[in-house]
Amino acid sequence: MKREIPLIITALIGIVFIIQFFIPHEPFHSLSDIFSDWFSIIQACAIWLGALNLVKLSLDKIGKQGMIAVGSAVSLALLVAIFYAPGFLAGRLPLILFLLAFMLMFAGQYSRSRVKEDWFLSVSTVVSFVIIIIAGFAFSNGRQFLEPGTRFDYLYQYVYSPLSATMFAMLAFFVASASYRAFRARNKEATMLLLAAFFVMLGRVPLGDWLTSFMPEGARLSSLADWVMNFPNAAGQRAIMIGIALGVVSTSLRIILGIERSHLGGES
Amino acid sequence: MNRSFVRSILLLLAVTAWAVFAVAQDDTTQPAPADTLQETAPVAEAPAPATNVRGEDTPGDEGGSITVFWDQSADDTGIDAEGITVIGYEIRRTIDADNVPFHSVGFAAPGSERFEDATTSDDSTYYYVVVTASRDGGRAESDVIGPVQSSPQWFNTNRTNVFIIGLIISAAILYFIASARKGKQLFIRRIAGLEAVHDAIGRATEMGRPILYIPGIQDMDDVQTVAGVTILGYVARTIAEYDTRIDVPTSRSIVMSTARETIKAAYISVGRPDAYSDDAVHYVTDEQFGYVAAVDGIMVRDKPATCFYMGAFFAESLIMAETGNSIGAIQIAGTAMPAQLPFFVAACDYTLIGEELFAASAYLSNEPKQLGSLKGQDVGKLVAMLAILAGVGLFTLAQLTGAETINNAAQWVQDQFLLN
Amino acid sequence: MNLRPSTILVLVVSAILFVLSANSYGFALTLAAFFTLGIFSFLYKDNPMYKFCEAVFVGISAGYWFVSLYYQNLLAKLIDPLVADPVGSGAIPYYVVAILGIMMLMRLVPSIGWISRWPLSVIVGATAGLWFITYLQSNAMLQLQNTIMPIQEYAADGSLNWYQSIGNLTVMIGTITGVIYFFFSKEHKGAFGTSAKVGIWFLMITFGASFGYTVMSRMSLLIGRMDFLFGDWLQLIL
Amino acid sequence: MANGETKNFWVTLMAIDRRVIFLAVAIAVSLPLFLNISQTIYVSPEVTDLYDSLEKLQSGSKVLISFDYDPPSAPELQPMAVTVIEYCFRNDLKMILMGLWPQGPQQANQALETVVGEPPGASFEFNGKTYVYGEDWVNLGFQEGREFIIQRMGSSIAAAFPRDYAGTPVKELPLMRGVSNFNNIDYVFNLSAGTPGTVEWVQLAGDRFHATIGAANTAVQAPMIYPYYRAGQLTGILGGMKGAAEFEAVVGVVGKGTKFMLSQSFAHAIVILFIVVGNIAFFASGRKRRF
Repeated sequence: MKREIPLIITALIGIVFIIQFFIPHEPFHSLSDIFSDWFSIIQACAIWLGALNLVKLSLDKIGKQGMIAVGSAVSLALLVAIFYAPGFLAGRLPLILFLLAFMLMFAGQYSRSRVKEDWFLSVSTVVSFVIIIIAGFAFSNGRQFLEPGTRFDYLYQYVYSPLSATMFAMLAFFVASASYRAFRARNKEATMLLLAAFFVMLGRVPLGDWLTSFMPEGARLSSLADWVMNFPNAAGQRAIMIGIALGVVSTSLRIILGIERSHLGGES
Repeated sequence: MNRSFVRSILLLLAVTAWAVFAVAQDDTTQPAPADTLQETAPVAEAPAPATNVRGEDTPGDEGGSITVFWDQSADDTGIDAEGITVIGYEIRRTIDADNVPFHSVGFAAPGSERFEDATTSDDSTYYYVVVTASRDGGRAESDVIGPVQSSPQWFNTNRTNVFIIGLIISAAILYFIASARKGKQLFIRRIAGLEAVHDAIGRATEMGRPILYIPGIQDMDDVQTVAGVTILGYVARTIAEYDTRIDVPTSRSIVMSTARETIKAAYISVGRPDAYSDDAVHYVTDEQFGYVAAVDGIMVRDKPATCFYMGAFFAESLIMAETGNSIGAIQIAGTAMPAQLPFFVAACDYTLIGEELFAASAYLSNEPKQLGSLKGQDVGKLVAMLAILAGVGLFTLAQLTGAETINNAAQWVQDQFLLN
Repeated sequence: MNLRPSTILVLVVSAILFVLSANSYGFALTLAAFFTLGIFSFLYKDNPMYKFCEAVFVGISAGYWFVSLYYQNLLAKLIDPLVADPVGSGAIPYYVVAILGIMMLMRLVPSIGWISRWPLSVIVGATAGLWFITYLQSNAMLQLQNTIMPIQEYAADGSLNWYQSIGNLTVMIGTITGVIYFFFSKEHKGAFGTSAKVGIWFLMITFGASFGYTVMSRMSLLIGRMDFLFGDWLQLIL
Repeated sequence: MANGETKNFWVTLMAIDRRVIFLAVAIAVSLPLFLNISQTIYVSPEVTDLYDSLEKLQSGSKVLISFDYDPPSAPELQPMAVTVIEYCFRNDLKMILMGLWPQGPQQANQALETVVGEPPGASFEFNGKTYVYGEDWVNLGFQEGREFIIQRMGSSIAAAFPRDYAGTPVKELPLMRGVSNFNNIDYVFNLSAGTPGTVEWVQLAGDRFHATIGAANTAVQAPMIYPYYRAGQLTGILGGMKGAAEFEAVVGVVGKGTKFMLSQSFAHAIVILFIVVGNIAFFASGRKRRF
């Protein structure tokens, strides 16, 4: 049960997707359509699982004090919710059920407080999670939750966007410090890497053309950078692509035939 | 009944509740405006009609599609041409040429000579007419053709080459796996950087500091994670002998359980099951940057002597490698993500590039299935190299000599990799 | 952290409720700027403000996915069809996948977590089946087909196009030597070893080009943030 | 002694606090935002090719624009999105917007807002013409399922996206009535920051369902995408902010891409400077490779 059925499912679905490519006739076409929809839905559940796992993990860290904190935060949010939407209680019974369930979970955790450190951060994580969920489910016009002006969109634009964009932007600083400390012409290979990087970096900004403006049109840095991108880079990428493609083909084959089972959790 | 079970049930309850809630909200549906299909009266001089119109079932499909072919109108000579300018072809069809009026099923750009009508039903027959339209509003109808009927096929012959190449590669892989399983020794070349793995573990032991192992941030369905976990097995066997501490933070819960089982197996294989503890592997979070922040924290606090990065990485590669660099750890990386390789190559002491990661995992694990696949892949690469050499050589020769037969041979080689 | 839990609680809750209630544009920008600066503060050193922003980020992004997926995916693709036709034979696949989805969530319960292998194997099997074909055709076959071409290329007037011809030669040599580098059945010795060496040079140039592009990308992101801080928020840039 | 001192200088330079580097980067990037120096932008062939392929579309053609990115990549991709939307309005092309990343549809709305100057709503005036949601453009929203969504769209777009982002059934949108799958889409424009993205669009929509595809990529992704362009699987590539600036130049709008290029120049210059100084210090200090 624990191993055989998953192996059969994997093989069956994998084979349908391969056959469907060669045999256009029914039932393979409809089957692959159904499985595509399944994939989409199960993948969504897997992401839900990730989110719930995060909450669970944070709850483990929160401990006694944190439980009170989060519990009260949620209740407070609920109170404000009722205050903001007088018809809230009548129309949004399911959400309240969810919140009650949530609070019961806290109560469950309350009795087994363990790790105390970082509880403040865990509280912040859980509270943020709950806030955006409440905003999305109760205050953003249901299915129109993405329309500009909803609470959900507000949180997206002014909390989620700056946070995620800044997280990524930090990489600019790390790139600079890494180029200073790590990018050394230690040997022939590293030197070639540096030279290629050098030309591409200069060639992709107007500065490069400005520096080589004395050269004829086709020999400026931007043309050189284009040439590097289109020929040597394309060749190297192709070698990598072909290698990886063969790797993917062989792994897929092994997975479908049940030779590779590591995704089921180890060997044996 | 344990508490977590109750918790999950409550969560599910909540989920169901939402479902009901959101469905209960009614949707506002808009009335659909009527289909507008304008008929342009021919006011200007009509262009020459399309000729030699043919229609046939689109081959190699699941049915429901007819392809219409024609020869271009004599006036279709480019958009800037003198005289009448053809702006396109309108394809019109009906189910009964005599009694039911034709209606438009689509347009084709000037210069085109085929149109695929993918809105047919396999149960009825159709008649088609191709209307050439000029810029001034002139229209000319071709002869009516039909009846044509669409039907599904049992094999897409356009894809025979993909089928054969796929079959050859699969057969090679399976053959080598089978022969490796029979105990045949398969040669794999030495991979620079693998010796360093051993030295790096030794260094950590000498310094009495832990080893940090990151198996990438993707789930177990990614090939690279599989390779990363396999290499972890080898590393774990060595540290079990040396009694060095290892720390494996993971960003996926399934990777966590797989890694635990792998390390446990390694400790058992060197006869020290008692020394194994689940604490070596722990789940952090699925969130990319949350995970990196946690790993950075571990690095700064525990100061591992050696860091391994083996698996699929994204933007976090640089943050990790840069932090590892700043604490002076020996770093060995392996990934097949082309965008992240430069950072590993520059910031780590050794890097397994692309497929080397898979080869290293085969080499170290010595598993027949991995060694055999690698051999099978090499067959694929050999075919690729020979095809390039033969094709390019023949094409170049054909151009130099102008010989038609050589050119045809080169074309044949190239066509084997064509997609339809 | 010396603050009392209750103090922090009040702060956090009021701040977030404020977010929910306030819709004023200026306040919103300041809020966004607060989170931007909070993250950047890490560059100086690790600090509580950064940790707070980080924790909020983790929670918000998990919640964001949670809500989006519910409306756009689970509701539209699973619940709607089931509500529309709960008893017809067309509903069977939806019931099956509903069960599979619940099985996935069962991983939250360690004792019966193994059941999640069923839906997982749907994911793994579908990916394996689709990738087998797509990688074979798009990454291997089509790339080969396009490497196979005459080396010399002529311009319209019949003269040799050096730029393109040298490029074609480079692509051919680079692809073949690169593939040789990834060939594992033969020791890198002699002519084969030399080819592999040339292959690694091509790979290094490729990585260099990637690096150059990555720098460009990362810097763009920073420019975007700076533009936000100085332009949108402080209104210093006209 | 003198020798020892020089060595010390280089060693100190090598061990410089990285916060100094951070500060230098921050200044190099921010300062040009306040300057107004015009730079000539050279348009590379891959951008010209993409523009030419768009020019071939007749008015009324249906363009599918997939927003496969999130706010972190917006500085690079948002200017391209804005330009392509403006291009479609100018040339009377119908737009079908969607996202394989959850944040995509919202980025699409923001781009529309930038072009129109106000939240687009159900209809709006632009250049003296009225555009109506559902007839001139639709936003299909986001679907989870990575490349399987594209695969599904190959047989039925309405099955892959049962409802648009506002919950209206897709079948009720006039624009979508004649659109069953990629056969009815004249052009696919993909804005991509990773996976799923251009690779998946090429592999499935392009190679399997024969859609014409143009790609806009972050600079990180672009080098991986070039082989597809070389092989003719893509009509063209816009790579990173430079690509955005070039695209703005050929289409003839002045947007953020062009504006940010000066900062980009400065930023590249300072990174190159760091590499050069770092290497000089490395060799001058006589440090050996550390293993």
